[in-house]
Amino acid sequence: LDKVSFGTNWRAEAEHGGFYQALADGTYAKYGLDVTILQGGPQINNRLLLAAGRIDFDMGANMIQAFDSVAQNVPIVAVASMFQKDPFILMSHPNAGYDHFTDLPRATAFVGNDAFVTVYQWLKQTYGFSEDKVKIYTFNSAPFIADKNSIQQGYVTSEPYAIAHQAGFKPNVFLAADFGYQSYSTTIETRRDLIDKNPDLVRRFVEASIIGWYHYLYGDNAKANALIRADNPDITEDQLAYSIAALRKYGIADSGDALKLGIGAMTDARMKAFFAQMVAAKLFKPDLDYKRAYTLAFVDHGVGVGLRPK
Amino acid sequence: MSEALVALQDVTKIYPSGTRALDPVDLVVREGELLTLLGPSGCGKSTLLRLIAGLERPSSGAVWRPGEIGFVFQEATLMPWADVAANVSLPLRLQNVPEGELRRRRDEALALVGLEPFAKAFPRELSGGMRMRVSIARALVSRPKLLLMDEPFAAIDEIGRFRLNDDLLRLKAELATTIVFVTHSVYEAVYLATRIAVMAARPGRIVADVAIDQSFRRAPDARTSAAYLETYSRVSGLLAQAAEAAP
Amino acid sequence: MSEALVALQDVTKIYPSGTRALDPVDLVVREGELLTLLGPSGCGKSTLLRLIAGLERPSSGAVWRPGEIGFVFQEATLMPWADVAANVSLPLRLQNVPEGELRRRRDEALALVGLEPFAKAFPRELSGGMRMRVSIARALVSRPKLLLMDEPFAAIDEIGRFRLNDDLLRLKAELATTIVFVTHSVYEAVYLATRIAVMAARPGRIVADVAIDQSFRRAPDARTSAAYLETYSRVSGLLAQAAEAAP
Amino acid sequence: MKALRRAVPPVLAFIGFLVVWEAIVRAANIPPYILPPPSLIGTTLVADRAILLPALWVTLTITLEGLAAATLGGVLIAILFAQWRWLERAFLPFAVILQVTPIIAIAPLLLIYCTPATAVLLCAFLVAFFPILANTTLGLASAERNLRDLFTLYGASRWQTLWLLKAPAALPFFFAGLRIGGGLALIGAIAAELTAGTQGGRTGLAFRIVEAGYRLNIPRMFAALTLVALTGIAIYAALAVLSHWALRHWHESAAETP
Amino acid sequence: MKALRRAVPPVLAFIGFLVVWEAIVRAANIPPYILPPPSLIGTTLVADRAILLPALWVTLTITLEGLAAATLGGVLIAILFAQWRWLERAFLPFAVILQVTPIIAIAPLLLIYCTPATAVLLCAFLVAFFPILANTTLGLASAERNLRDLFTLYGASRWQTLWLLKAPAALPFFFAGLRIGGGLALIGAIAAELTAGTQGGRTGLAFRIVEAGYRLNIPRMFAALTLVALTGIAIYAALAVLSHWALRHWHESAAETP
Ligand SMILES: Nc1ncnc2c1ncn2[C@@H]1O[C@H](COP(=O)(O)OP(=O)(O)OP(=O)(O)O)[C@@H](O)[C@H]1O
Ligand SMILES: Nc1ncnc2c1ncn2[C@@H]1O[C@H](COP(=O)(O)OP(=O)(O)OP(=O)(O)O)[C@@H](O)[C@H]1O
Ligand SMILES: [Mg+2]
Ligand SMILES: [Mg+2]
Repeated sequence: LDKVSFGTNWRAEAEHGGFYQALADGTYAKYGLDVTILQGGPQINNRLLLAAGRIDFDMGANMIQAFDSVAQNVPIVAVASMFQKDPFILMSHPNAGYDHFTDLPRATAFVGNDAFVTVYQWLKQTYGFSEDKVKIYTFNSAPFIADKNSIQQGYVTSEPYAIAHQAGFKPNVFLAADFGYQSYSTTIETRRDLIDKNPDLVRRFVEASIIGWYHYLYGDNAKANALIRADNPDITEDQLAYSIAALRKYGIADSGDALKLGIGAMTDARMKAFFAQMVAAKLFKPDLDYKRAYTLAFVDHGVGVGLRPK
Repeated sequence: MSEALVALQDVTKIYPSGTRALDPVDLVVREGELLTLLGPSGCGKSTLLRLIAGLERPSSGAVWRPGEIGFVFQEATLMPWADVAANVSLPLRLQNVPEGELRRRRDEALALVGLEPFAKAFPRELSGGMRMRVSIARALVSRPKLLLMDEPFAAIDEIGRFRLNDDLLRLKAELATTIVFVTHSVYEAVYLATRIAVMAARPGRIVADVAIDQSFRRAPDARTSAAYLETYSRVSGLLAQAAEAAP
Repeated sequence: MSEALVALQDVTKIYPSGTRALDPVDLVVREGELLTLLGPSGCGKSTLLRLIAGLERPSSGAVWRPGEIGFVFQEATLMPWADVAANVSLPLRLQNVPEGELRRRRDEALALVGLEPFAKAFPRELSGGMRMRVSIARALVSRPKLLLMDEPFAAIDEIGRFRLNDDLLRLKAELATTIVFVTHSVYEAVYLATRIAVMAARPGRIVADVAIDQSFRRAPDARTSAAYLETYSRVSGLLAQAAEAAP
Repeated sequence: MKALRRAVPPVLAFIGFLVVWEAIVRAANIPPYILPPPSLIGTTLVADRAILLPALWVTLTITLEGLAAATLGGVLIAILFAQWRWLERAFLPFAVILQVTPIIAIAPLLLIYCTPATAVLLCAFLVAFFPILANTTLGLASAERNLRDLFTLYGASRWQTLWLLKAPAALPFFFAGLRIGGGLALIGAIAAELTAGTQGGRTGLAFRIVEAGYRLNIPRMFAALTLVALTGIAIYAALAVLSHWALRHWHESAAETP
Repeated sequence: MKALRRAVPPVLAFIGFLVVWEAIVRAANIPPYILPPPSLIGTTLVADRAILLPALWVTLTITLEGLAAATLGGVLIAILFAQWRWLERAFLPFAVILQVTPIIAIAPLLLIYCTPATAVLLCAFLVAFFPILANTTLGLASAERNLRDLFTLYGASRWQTLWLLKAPAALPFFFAGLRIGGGLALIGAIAAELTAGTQGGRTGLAFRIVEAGYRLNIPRMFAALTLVALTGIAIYAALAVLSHWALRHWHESAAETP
């Protein structure tokens, strides 16, 4: 077995389910891999560990980071994208005059630092959101709940559940991807030298993870959930069930190109479109060689497509 | 007989460490007296003064004292961050004496101890004797009814000491101050006191209490007069007895 | 004539504050001498001792001194966190004297100043005189070649002081120590000294340097002998002159 | 008896504080996900003890290790500074830099070179060590001048002067620094846990707090915060007692019982 | 001249440090996204000055406001504690709680009730005030016993004792606390910015550091860190000079020039 370590970008949760699944059901082992999953956290930067060679793979939140790597000459490459849609959402209070996406720019916006410099820049450019309305979101929704005239960022799989359970109302949920936000999400990233030296290892990790995702979404995911809860005891079964349902409902992982090419799919066309969006949002200079941020060598082979229930 | 200004009744003092510093002491100090305490080192003289001033609570017994008290501690006890002028005027400042009068009385007190040129100096720039003189000036500046002095002149040269002895007697007469005075110099005790209490140690107690006939002071050569030397010998003898009394 | 142990050549001291503490001073102290410094408060006696000890650098001039020096400061200067025993044995500890001998010599020194019962007490539990006696014991415990003492007995009662005077003379003879001694008591100066230097103030300088004939000390009533009193008067006169010399 | 009487004001203040809090929450009808009442926090504390106590243990361990390291480091550096003043002049700026460098910025870098456990310890150390260093340095320089002269006179070596004079004189300052450092070590442990992570299951209170906030389980967040607060007070009290005990013989500030 | 000579060790140490750093990076061929060499940081500092200097200004403003608030608050509370000892016994535990409560946990609550600007200031305040409070409290209790007796004897009022005795005696301790608090205010400003945010623009150094880290623009992150470090040193040096100036007449620790 090859020892491999993989860093996620948050505490263990359903959004990482496929990886835990592959670990739990022995898929990684079957592919000759002995995988260690290192969970991330609110202020943990696992990408830096990847760049420094301390870990072998990490989970990228979106393609913006990957483009940044090119801009900074960091040899990190995205090799697969587990999510076709970025789960990033905006939420508003129901019946408070913010029931339509076009109402949102008027509201006070609780946005975290990460989103502020990425997707919010796109929202600003495309939908006229304003930076002056922004207050910081530190992964605690209380300020949003307390202010009816505010909106807040979130993940479709998490915040709506917490708010419905604790605050007792169902917020309006707007999935940015449904409003034209083209970023891939939950990518697998690795170093260029690993791809060059051991492409087979990369291929095995990517394919095993893809299979893990199919099993997690459509198969028996009890063991994976148990692993997730072992890493992050705060998360409840209920929460996990809600998240998995949301992943399915919104087609976060398995929709669009993935239906044909398999989970993990990435295409040049979509990359190009997203890069154009980001250039328009002034995040990147148009002359950036964004193609160096990814490789299609390990995806789009239809791996696991057969595992999707008919 | 004049009125009692200070009275100690059956006062004892046992420090938390267990030291019996004073065995039952009865003591009355009357207005206008200059009572000198003599006794071996560690017999409780400072403790007695602190009890009179109310800085120490008696372990048993009762103490009566007047309101205004001046105190010259055994150590100079100056504020290191304040210059000489500010140290001396402290009691006046605490009594909210107006600035003009404060200055006047402060300068007077400084002159008395010969420290005018050092008004702006800080304590650490002074010699030991100069520090003690600042402390004396501070005690005198407030013209208290009762003045407690714990070996005030011990660090001062003989000439200066003689002069200060006379200044003190003059001030006492002028201001009608009552004084309790600790000294180790029997000469000084005899020269100044209207009454001398001799103490013995462990436990501290008063073993002799003698009135001093000060008529010799009127002689021009007071400090060498036969009467003075005679009194000196007598008190010395008492002190020697007291020292023997200690275990 | 015995060898010079200390020599000051053209030494002056001007403090950073601008005070001229010493005008050019030339002084030689020979082995076996007991030199007493007398002078008005603030004339530079402590400064002179500190220069001899090397604790202060002269503003000009040169100083020669022996290696081992004991010093009794004008203030007791005890370590507040250490008990009496530890304070007294400090010089021995610094010289890495073995524990057994350290104990023996420490207890000897404590006995000399009459503080055996207080070996375990902390400085703040002591009276002023007791603190000073600790300081004296500390200076004696290391049996230095040169002993500098700055008003060591000022806070000690007359009886104790006389006893310590004699103890000091005995120790000096036993250990062949050389002593420079500051006091404000002319009686004491005359009783102890083989030589007295009288200083005047502002600027500090030596105005008289007299050898003392100590033959009277052999008389049984040394302290009241005519020779003693005669010397006392003579030195007193010099001191009075020195005090006048000050502006 | 006396100790009991001294405990009255803080206990009263505390009860008063809790009562007012409870009353405000009830009167203004503040929902528990914004500000839970103390009663709810209490029941949560009991209900979630299986989750919270192990987390407390993890955080406490890091805190105490961090504090121990900071004490050792701070005192050691202070000693070096006191022995060679040019060292202080040369390296104090670096100490200041270490103090002000945000953990969030250096934790990821530390993780490149150290194991997470070491990185966490380093972070807790970094946060706590400066007050100890600064106060001890000041204390070592505060020995009375006359006593310093005495040591010079008797030919005390550098190290004798350090142990017998400067160190005891520095104690009151050192303990003041330690009391500050104790709280900071706790903060540092929490910040460290968030930035350097306790990867592999070891989850301390910091994660409980963030995660509970994230899941809007605010009562649990407050229960965890309560444990942090109690830990802080316990550390402070322990250090205060230690300090009082060490200084009771001689320092003014220890004249009264704490 | 003397001041110049005293500047030699730190400057030498600094240059040495940078040279070694540069050499290691070059020799080991460490890529700039892991550890940029000082030369690159320098050029980045110059190149990105249009971004970094305004950010520095924002952070500096918060820091100084936080430090001012912490000084005021810490001293005020210390005074209240010194005047009424039961107040200290009753409320010191609350001060400890405020010190150890992680900002990340209370920032959201603050945001509910205050504007972000106030919340940021509160956070910076919270981080910096405790050392000032603790040291000042200790200092106020450290006046010499004999001097305290003197004041009692002359019938000094509470406030006279405070201003004329306790306050001057507390100064050395206060300044030590202030020097610690200065650095903490900077850390606090950074933490506050990250958790409570500055409205709209969000352009403090903290944000720049996190953004640069997040986008792996490590040279810029180090450039921003350099500014933080320099700010910390400048604050410390300013406070050290102030302290020396205030104590030079009488306190042992100020006997030498700083
Ligand atoms: N550290 C200092 N800084 C400035 N001036 C000082 C300092 N120490 C002493 N002086 C000054 O130097 C002069 C001599 O002081 P010194 O202590 O030597 O006097 P002294 O003869 O020992 O007096 P005393 O009998 O009162 O102890 C005094 O005028 C004093 O003000
Ligand atoms: N704070 C204290 N704690 C414990 N014991 C003390 C304290 N102060 C004084 N003593 C003890 O009380 C006794 C009397 O002390 P006091 O200071 O009154 O003596 P004194 O007569 O003034 O002596 P001296 O002439 O040496 O100044 C001494 O044995 C001393 O050790
Ligand atoms: Mg006394
Ligand atoms: Mg002197």
